[in-house]
Amino acid sequence: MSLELKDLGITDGTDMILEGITYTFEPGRVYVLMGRTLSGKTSLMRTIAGLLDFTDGDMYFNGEDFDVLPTWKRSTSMVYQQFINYPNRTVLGNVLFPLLRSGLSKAEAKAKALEMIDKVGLSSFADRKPGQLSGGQQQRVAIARALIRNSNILLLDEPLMNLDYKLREQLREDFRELFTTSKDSVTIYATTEPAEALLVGDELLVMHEGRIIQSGVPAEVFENPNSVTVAQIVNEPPMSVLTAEISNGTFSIGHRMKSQIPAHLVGLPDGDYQAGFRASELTIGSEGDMKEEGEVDVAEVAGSETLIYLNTPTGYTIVQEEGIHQYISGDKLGITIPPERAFLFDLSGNLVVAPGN
Amino acid sequence: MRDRKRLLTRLAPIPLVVVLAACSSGGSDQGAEDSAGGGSDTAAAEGMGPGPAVKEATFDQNGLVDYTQQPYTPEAYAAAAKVNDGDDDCSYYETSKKDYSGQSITVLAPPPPNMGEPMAQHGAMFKELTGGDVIIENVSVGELYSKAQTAFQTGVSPYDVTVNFSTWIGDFGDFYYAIPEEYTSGTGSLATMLPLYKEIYKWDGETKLFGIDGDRHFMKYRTDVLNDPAAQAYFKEQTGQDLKVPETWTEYNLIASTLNGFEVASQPAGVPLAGSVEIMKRDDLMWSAFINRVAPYAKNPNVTTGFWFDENMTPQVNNPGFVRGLTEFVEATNYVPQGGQNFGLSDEISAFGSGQGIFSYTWDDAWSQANQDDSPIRGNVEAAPNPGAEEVWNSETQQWDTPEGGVNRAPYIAWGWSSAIPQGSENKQMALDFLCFFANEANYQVDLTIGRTGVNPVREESFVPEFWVEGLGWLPGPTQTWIDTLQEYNTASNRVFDLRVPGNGPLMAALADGVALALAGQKDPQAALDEVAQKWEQIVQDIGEDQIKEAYQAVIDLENS
Amino acid sequence: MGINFYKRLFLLPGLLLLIAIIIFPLLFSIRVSFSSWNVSRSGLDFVGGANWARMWSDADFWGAMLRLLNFGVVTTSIQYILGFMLAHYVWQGIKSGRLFRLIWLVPLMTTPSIMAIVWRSIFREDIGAANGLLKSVGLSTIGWSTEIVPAMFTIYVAEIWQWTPFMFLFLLAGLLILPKEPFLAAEIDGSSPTRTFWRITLPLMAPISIGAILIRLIESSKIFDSIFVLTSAGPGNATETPTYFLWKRSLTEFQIAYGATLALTYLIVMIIVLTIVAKVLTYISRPRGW
Amino acid sequence: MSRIFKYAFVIFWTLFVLAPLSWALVTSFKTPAAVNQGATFIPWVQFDPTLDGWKDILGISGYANLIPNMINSMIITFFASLISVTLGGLAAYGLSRFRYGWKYYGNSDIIFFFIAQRILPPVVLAIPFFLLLKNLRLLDTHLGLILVLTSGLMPIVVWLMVDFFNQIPREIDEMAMLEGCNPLQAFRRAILPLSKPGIAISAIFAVIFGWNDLFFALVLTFTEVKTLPAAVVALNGTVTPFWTLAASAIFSILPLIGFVFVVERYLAKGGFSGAVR
Repeated sequence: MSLELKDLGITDGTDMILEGITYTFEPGRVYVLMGRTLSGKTSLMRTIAGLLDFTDGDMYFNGEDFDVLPTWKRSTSMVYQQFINYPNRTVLGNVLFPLLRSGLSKAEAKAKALEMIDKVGLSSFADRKPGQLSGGQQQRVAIARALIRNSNILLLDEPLMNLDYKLREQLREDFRELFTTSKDSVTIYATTEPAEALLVGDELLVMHEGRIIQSGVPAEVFENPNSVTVAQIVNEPPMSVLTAEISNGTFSIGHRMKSQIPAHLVGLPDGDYQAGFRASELTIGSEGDMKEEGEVDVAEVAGSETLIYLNTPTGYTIVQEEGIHQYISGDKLGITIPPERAFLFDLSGNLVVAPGN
Repeated sequence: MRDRKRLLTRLAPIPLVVVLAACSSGGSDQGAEDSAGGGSDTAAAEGMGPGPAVKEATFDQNGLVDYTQQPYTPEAYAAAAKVNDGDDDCSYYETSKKDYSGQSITVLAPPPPNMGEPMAQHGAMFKELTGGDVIIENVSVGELYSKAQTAFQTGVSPYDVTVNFSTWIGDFGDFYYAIPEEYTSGTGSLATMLPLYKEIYKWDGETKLFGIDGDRHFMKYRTDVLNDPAAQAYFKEQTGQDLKVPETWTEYNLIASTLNGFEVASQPAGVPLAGSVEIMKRDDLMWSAFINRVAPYAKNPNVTTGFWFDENMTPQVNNPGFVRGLTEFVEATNYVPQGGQNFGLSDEISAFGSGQGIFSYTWDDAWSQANQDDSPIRGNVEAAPNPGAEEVWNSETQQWDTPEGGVNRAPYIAWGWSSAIPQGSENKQMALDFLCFFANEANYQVDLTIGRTGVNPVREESFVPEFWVEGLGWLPGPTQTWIDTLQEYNTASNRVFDLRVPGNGPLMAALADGVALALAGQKDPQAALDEVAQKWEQIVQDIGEDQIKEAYQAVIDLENS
Repeated sequence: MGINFYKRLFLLPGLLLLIAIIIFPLLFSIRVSFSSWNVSRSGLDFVGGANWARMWSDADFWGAMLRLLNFGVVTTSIQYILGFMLAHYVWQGIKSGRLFRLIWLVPLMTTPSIMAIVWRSIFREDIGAANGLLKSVGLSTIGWSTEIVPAMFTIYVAEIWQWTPFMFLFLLAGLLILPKEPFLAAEIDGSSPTRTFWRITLPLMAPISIGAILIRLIESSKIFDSIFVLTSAGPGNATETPTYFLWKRSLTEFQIAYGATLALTYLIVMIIVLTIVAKVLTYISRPRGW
Repeated sequence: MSRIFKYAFVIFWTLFVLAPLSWALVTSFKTPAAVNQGATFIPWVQFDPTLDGWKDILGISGYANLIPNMINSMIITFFASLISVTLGGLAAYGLSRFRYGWKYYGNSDIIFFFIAQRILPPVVLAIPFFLLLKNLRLLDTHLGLILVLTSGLMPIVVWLMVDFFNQIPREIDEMAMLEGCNPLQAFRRAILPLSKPGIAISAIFAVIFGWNDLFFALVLTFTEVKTLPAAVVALNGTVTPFWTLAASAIFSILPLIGFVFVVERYLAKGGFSGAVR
């Protein structure tokens, strides 16, 4: 029951929307698509769902040409980032809708729907219309509708995107459990959140400009992004990428800060590189060998952390600081760069060495 | 660039369709294929229908015709006098011997009361007598022409009888079936029709119209105003002349302008008195009113080459006679009732009928309205021939002539209601029998007495006052003036007729357009009429000069008769 | 049966039925415009572009076309503004809204040609209601149909009375399906009603407004009944519009060929004008950073 | 302040709307003489009301009976509107959701093609339609008039409904298709229930425009299927009977008021909230 894409591509005039997608999705696993907005995640999902025609390549499901099947015969379910439900039907009516063509008797269908509503925690809202529910509840309805049919393919397009932080955390937890009910399905989950990818994904596919640029086990990809682009995508906030140089046994950043070559970089040839640092690994304060003075551009609080965006002489730098702090634009701050945590990329952006755990 | 593309794509279907149209043009002559036309000789034998079966008469010979007992009796007929059935071929008695059961004819007619009412009344009675159905399609007066013409032009013949204006004969003559001679002679119901009208109802030498009405335009004037001592004194004071029935349009204008707004005691309450009530609304028969205004200036008894065109088919509409008439017509806008510059025929009738004016000068309708029982000016209106002119243009010598006797009279024998049987009718015999019944002696008499039927005197026996005074209860004095007027028209020698040629519609529309521009002050009369003349030349060219010239010769013959 | 089948299933029945009905009249009009069919000559001969040449130099026709600038544009604009106001009021909610809504739709339900006669009975200067009212309050009367400005005014009144409800309903339809969220957001921001109207309602209504304006431009350019009955294109030819002109040429004078030529010209001109108008309106109402 | 203006305007407009109708109503109870003797407004006080105008059109006085014409109008309007709203609605949905076209000729051009059918005034289409129906032997039949009217009504429906469908989130029909509905079922089960306001307004327009079509009815029918407006206009003779026509004007809107009253309840606010946030 695998879904096989071979060199799939979509061209619209001169625009490449998808290009050279070759991948095989196996049932029972959750595939996470990561990529920036417009990287092709949604297009790929819509193509799989039959809502978008592809122009190149092939798509097979279970060995058979999938392209000949119209959307409504593909047994595909989809959850959108907007909360799409039938506004004129009740929660129960919404969840029943996909069962109407399943051949189940009315009573059976209703029992099944109520069970699913219970599972997404909406049993007391079965008679309400979507307009009377909160955003999170609406999305639960949408998820219930997607799950109830036991489709061969389950597509979730950033389902948590428009929810607030708390709900997101909560639903995220629920997902693992909910997805286990669909063992026979190929589940594809698009997100921009690394945390989500790590939590729900069995496989991670990183997309950029219509291509899959890296795939693998999420933790693996996270630790070893094969390029600056991937590193930027899978880290939230993105990595700070600074110019680096190895010469004569010294490792320098921005041609200014110098330190000894850290252990994981020993043995590399001299030359210019790029060094990437996760925001969580940069710290505020001036300690150690590599320190930098920067001017705060923006600072924002996310949960129990503070994100600080700084302009430094070396480049734009993002620092994540534990706790809640208040900075205003223009504040001067010292930051400390830990050279032993540098992801080293060559000048064309390919990974040379990752720091490892 | 993109915009231009958009525009082109939107227009794209058009060239495509042009190509398709060009391809299809080869053999397709959709409209003309079965449109009738020309040779009435062959058509005469066709489409007569099965004709009547013979049955026992159900109506007594010379029996009493009681309109209140007929199957359809609107109010007007309920009040009508009972008359004896006549001796003509289509009397109630004769008609009741015809059995048309199972057959039907369709009549195109204007709505009641004008023509529509007698059609309905006599149609219902015809059915009772013969068993044949007379189905009437009423359309508004404004639609009559296009409704009939659409059918004729496209070769469809839904009608067995069409009621129409006799002036349309130029356009319709060829589409009509020729009425057999037996109806216009001997004991036929049209036998006593005045010769003048017999001629009008002919086209190309054949009687094409079943004449049920005879019309002319004549002047109606308010005696209560003209005889009012205060008005007379005021008029004398203002003009130095005596107030009398106007002989010329100049006098008419002088009286109308001087007494415009004058208050006379007999004036209906709350109704202001204007000088003259005229038809001035552009597309509402105004051209017909206008003809009266120019006739005496432009119809010269010494000119035999035509009123509308000269022998070279040069339009005469912009000659000084016409311009003079138009100039005075334009002056008249100053003393018509409020809004009178936009009066159509309907407005003219109701406005004069309700006492809004001293004068009016077109059809009989306003006269009938003024003589109705509920008219506020009943008894205060008399009739006279339309005014004449103290000089008349001579298109041959290109100068003004002074007429003998000082006044040139040129009565306008205006078109009126008539009916005809289209060539395409499949049941001409029944149509003939119905029209003949419609116009039989009894019906004609009664219809005449009901003003709103639109049936006006056209037969010799109608021109005696007793008929009206006794039949209708009209007042003897005014009735006499009216009869005198009609008699004068019947015998006059210098008369103007409608331009009964193909293209009468466009020609008169062009005339009305020009006159309207002058009335509105957008052009001076000369310029407006010059433009009309130009358009006329174009129209004559489009329709075919020879065709028009040939038809026009018949009009000239009438004018000179 | 794939998506293409359904795609066609939606559009084609309507489109093909429409084409089937109009293809003949269109082909016929084009063909006949190259003939000399007139009142005395029915049939399809071929006279080349004679009618087209004549149309080109027909000053009366082009004069009538120019008058549309007046009748089409002015009446449509007024109807749009009034219709929008009424629709906006109903949408915001007024007391007895349903009753008003129903009453306001009544003019649309009247038959224009019959209503024109009622208007004539109102604006007839001697026995009409308008002058009657003026007189009863001691004002001087007005030459409703005999002076150019009042004559145009009466036509405007008749047209606005009849067709503003169309705008009202069309725009109300648009307002009713607007998303709620931008308005909630504006409310939260504390935006004033006027500001909300100009910055949210109006821009959101742009597509519907353009649709409504275009269709009303099309319809009001066909203005006929009120002119026919009220002024008969007068005074002079001051209120003669293309439809009136076409009607006279085609159906009273039966210049079938020339009438068809004028009609096609009118069609082409209108397509061009409407396309440009649509472009301009879209440009004016394009989303802008405020 | 704006509240005062608002209600002032609402009241002004309502009076403006009602004024000619009241005048028509008053006129319909006048005699010809009462009409011709100047403007009067108050029955019993200024003139003696009579029912003649109404008797004239209801077949009581034998002058005219508009009831059969009204039935004709109902039949024709019903079917022409039904076809227009059904096929027009489907076409509009298609145009809102799919891409059609050939080369540069795209959706917006097709939509424009629809509405372009309304550009030509009926006066110039009369003769061609007459010939068309003649060749189809449909002159003076209900079907003929229904077809011709449909060609004029469908464009309005398409024009209105495309905008309307564009406002319904596409995701709803996509979702229905994902859940096993083919596009037609998706339209019927998911979109149609949401479209009631749009359908109601289209139906109102179609019915009103169909009901009030005069010109085609005038030209394309003779005696069998005279519609109400054609029959009313045909009452206008040499002398315009203002009283009868005023009565007809009122009479002919009565069925429409009933129809609009019933249908108008579907015009509820806030169509799709809860569909998409």
